[in-house]
Amino acid sequence: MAKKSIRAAVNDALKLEMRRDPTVILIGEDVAGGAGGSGVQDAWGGVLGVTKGLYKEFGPGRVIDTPITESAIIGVAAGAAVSGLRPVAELMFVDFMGVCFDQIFNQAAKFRYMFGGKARTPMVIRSMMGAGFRAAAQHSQSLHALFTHIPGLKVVMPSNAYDAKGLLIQAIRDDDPVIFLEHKAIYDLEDEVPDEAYTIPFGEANILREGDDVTIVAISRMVHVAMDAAKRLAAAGIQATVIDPRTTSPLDEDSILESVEETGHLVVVDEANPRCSFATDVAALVADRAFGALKGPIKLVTAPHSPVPFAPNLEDAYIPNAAKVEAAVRATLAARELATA
Amino acid sequence: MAKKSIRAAVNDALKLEMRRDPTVILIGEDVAGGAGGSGVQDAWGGVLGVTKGLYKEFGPGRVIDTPITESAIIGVAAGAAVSGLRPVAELMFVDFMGVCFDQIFNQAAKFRYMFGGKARTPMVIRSMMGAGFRAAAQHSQSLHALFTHIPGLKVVMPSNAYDAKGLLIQAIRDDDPVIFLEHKAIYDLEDEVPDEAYTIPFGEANILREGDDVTIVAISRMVHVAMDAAKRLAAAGIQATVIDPRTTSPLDEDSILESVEETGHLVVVDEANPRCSFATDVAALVADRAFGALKGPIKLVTAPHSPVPFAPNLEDAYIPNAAKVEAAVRATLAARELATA
Amino acid sequence: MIVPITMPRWGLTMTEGTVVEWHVQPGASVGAGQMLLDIETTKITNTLEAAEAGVLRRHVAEVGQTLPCGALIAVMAPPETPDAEIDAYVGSFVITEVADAGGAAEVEPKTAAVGDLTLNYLRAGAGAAVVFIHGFGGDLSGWALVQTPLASAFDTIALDLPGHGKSSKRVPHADVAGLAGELAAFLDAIGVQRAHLVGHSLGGAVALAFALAHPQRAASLSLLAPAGLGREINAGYIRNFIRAERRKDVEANLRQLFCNPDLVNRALAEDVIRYKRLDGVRQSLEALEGAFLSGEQQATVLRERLAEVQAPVLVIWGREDRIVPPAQGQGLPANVQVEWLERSGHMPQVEAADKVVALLKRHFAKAA
Amino acid sequence: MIVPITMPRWGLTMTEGTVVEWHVQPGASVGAGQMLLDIETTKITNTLEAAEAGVLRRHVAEVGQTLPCGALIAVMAPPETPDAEIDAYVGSFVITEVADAGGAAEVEPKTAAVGDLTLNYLRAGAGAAVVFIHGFGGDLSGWALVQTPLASAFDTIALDLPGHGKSSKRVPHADVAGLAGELAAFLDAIGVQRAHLVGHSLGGAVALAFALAHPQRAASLSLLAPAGLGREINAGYIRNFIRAERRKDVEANLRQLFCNPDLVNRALAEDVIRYKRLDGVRQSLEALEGAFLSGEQQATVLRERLAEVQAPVLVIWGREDRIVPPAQGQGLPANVQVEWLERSGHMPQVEAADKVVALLKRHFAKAA
Repeated sequence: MAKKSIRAAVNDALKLEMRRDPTVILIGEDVAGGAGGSGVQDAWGGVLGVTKGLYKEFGPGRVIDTPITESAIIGVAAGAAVSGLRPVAELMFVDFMGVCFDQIFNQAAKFRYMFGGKARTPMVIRSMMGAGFRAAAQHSQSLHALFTHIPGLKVVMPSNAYDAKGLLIQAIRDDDPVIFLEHKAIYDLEDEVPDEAYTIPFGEANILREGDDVTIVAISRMVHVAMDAAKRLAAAGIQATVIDPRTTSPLDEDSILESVEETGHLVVVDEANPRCSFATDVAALVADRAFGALKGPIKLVTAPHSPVPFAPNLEDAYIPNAAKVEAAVRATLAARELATA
Repeated sequence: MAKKSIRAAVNDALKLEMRRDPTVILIGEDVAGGAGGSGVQDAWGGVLGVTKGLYKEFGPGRVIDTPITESAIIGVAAGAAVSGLRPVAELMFVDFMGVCFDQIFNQAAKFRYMFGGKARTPMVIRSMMGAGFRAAAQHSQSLHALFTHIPGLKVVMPSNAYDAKGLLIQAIRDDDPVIFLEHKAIYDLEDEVPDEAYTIPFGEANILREGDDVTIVAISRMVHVAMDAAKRLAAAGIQATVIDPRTTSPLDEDSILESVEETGHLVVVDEANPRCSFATDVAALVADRAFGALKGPIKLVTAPHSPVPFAPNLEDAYIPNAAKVEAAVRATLAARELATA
Repeated sequence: MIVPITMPRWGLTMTEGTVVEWHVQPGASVGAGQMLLDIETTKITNTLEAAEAGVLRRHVAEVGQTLPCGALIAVMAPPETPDAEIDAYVGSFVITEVADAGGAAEVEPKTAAVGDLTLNYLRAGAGAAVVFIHGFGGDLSGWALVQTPLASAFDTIALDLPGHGKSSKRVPHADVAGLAGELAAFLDAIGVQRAHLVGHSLGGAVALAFALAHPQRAASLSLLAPAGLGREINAGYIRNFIRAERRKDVEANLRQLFCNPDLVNRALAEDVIRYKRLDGVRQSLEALEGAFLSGEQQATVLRERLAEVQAPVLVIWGREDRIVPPAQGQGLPANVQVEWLERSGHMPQVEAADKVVALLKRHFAKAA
Repeated sequence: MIVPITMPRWGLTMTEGTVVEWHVQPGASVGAGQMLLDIETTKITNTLEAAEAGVLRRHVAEVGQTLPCGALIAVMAPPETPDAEIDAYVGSFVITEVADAGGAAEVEPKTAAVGDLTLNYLRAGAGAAVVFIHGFGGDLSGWALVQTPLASAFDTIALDLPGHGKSSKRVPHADVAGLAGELAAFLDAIGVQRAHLVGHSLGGAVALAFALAHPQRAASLSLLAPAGLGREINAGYIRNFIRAERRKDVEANLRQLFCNPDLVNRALAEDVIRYKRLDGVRQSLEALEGAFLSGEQQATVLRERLAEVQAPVLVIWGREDRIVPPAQGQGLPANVQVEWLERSGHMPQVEAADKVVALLKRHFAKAA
């Protein structure tokens, strides 16, 4: 078993599934790149080289490079999916989903329901998300809340290479539209990744560490921020449980609720804007169904309600960091100390 | 002062502002209808006749009827807004925003921020929302959570005719993009509405009734459901405060927090799907900042996580009703009784 | 003691109301200010609040019933009062407030063109003319409890000053003299030459200025908690009235008007808020503020000229007035009759309407 | 009493580890199973948990330090133990576990083509051949604590059975006889004619079947908590192993394997979960389940044929085995030597590795 980056793990998953199942095809801008050819056919292989090499192995019939037309990409993918293929569409930056959101939420997400269960739409939309890349307000967003809000979509946000591979294979085999969001700032993070194909079921959280004092729920890149905070806190004798739900829809509610039942405190870390967000979603879940166990306020650590700044120093201040998570944990724990004092 | 329907109040607001300010223009599909002419120019005046008569008074230069092309409507409106006009765009059904969401959230919402405060985007996007009209999954959605999530947008959801007029005039005069959502099932609700122009500030909740036992927060059509529930509960000696935030962004956090500080119980009623929703947003607010006052779980009464059904009986079961709100109130109050027993 | 709850009269044009919903069930204790029931009139559905604390013993009117103003709709009494006693009370109850007010049931407000302003007014009854001039931020509806009974014997006229009520929301002449000039033009426009003038607060100063400017047109002068008789005033009330936006702040400010702050209900506050939201109101109120206040004091004091007034002058002042100090009613010239009202604040026409009506009738009779 | 915490050996190829992070500070009380520190090896970063409760008194290894397996990294002792005593203990500590294991540091797993399957195996040391056959759901790494010391004197070979570890995730012949046939083909493929066979659980039944089928190839037979000696078995463990998906369920199931359930840490459970997610594993395990179980019992019982085995037979059984009943180790034929282990469950090669090593050495010597 070798260490692989998230980028390599995603590539690996695509390659293995394309080998295993001839109905799996790729559609996207620049996905044919990195084939070692010359000229326009040898661009990167996706903006950050994730699909590099696939065109060479699977050819133009299965790796479909498109013009800049996200609405066509998603429309084609949705049509291919209901016609028996398993398309994996790449939507370069999730910020661009605004031009093809109709195809996603009004068409693909609703086919199964509107056709009385008789239509299957096995498509995956891969896209890059997140800030930290100095890419300004229109190329840095974290829009998972929008997809999570819409019934009929599954939303996957891997935080590490092992999960990325297993979740993407699961996504490709899933019969519903899956939004697969790769955080552009952690593509190089490495992990032990089996060479074989494997699947990680949706709706099953990864519990990275267990502690009795507070439950920290975090997704995507924020998992690492949460772990950093947990380490700082451990040095001060505060033991945190860190939960990575891996998929925001479906959500592993039980793992979160069971943990808060034990710790009595919840902090949610989410890189997205705060309003109607995944952070509020988890908070509301717990404020209803684990209310009796809560010993302090539920604290959310999110971006502010503003676009992602372009200025590097502002962008750094915008993204949640370990110090903010640590402060949030201490704030909710303070409520308990006050109550005991 | 006469009673006016929400439909008439919206028409009144448009008319008064167009008379007052020559930079106010309308753009949308079928908005020129209802002029009393013949043929294609005399369609309804919007699907439900809201803009009826405006074409006759203000002419084709200010009431711009467009083909079926939502992306052009919103693109034109955004461009007009940054060029000095105050466009009011009509997006027939909010379900259609999927084809023009880029113009809304990636362009209009971000102009002011990205141009360092030097650009103003005074545009209003009016749209119909909500279920109950037997219009199936693609014409019945409540998508306010998506807009509320995006910084740079203001989101307005009037529940009655008085508010509709004052909020729409405020929206037209506002220098930022405003999403103005009219619930199609309550257009005929009447209210005392002054003939003069008036404005209702954004971020100021309407407190419809005050009671000590529970706080019910509801928006748009759900305000009436909440009031029905409050009346049932009052008959059983349970006094509810009912709060209509009127705008979900900005949100009148203080009114909600102050009420929960007094009642200790919160129920949120929202017709939208439950995940990452306005309901969870309010719950998270309270679970953080009024935690110390909470005496029972925060209960959310929402649609299920599924598309809006077409079958009338299923659609009726889908929409939150007073019985469900009453049950939610009793559920959170039961926690207190358990604690006292 | 048995306390009747009767159908209220919410303004001159109201003759009856329909019970929409009971908020309190028989046997329940209610606090002062608690919502008792919702009543629908031809104009609006409103909530009747309890004037005082006690136990609600009986619903006399059921939901859906329409009853005339003054009719018994519920009974409050201590728990120990026997049911039989309540039965007897209900059986023998007689409406004491007569719903008829000079054909007021048909009365609707009218408008008069005054220069380029449109002024709204409500005119009812026949006889000698009586003109009511409200104060800062008020409107003609504030006189309802006084105008209604007087309309049976007088030609009563209550107007909305410029910038107020349903009149034009512009105040071209915002000082006291300017407003008195608008009043004269208004009376010209509706063909009233001479009238008994009843002014409240700022309206009192306007009435006084009018009487000084047009001695022959004032049959009598009645000043309720009037401005213009001294420098001191609660300037904070005026500034808060203009600038408070949240209902709780508006309510807190309005409570200063009354000796019994429970009289400020949500409907009153909501009315004030809705008024303030109208286009032009903010500018109108600020214009009035600018002309009326000089720093924290009144800009116009006419006290020294009170003796010049030839018509009989009545001043009515609540001892608990927290807006204009009642002390300004002391030491007035001999031609002024001063009446003090106990347990009344700045709004005697609301808090002590019956007494004000009686005082006005006696005063008008003296002037006749 | 002073309890040393030493650098663990997590498998044959581990020789040293680096302290990544301390989770517990000196002076803190720790519970059994609590996370003490994270250690990074060439392969993986893992967490060392406390084997028993106590007070952590001293960090001997600081973060970033790399130490050989067996080196002292921390000291636990009661609060009353003087610091001087701990100083002395640290100063005189000697590594007792020798890190060398027949050049194991360089050993990497290899694969052998067996029919159309690829079987993974780890081979270390030189001498007489010893073959380790794991049980249902296990893999070669389960033998690490036994294979490592034996590799200094034997040609040790641990394989992953079909469907397990890193071998092909297909099990064409899922019954005991079929697996014994795959074992024979595997030994042919790697050129081993005759070996000491060490089988655990299902692997014990496979070893026994192999020895019966190929008497000349079995130098000796060592069966640890073997299947195949009776009908009874904890079928629920097998079914849960296949179907439990959440880590807490997997952990609860795995705890049945050990006398000391604290040996089941998150890393072990995570390894099992990751294994089960691999393509083909579910089907492989279900095939094995189908062939191995008949209702709630074992399908294949070779007890009656044990006496036929010509090589020396050793049976090792933990008295606390909750998977295969230790009672099945009683009343065996005279050619079988049975050793009982106290405070050991179904995994003596982990829970009592030292004793198992000693027993195996003695047994191999006897067979030689």
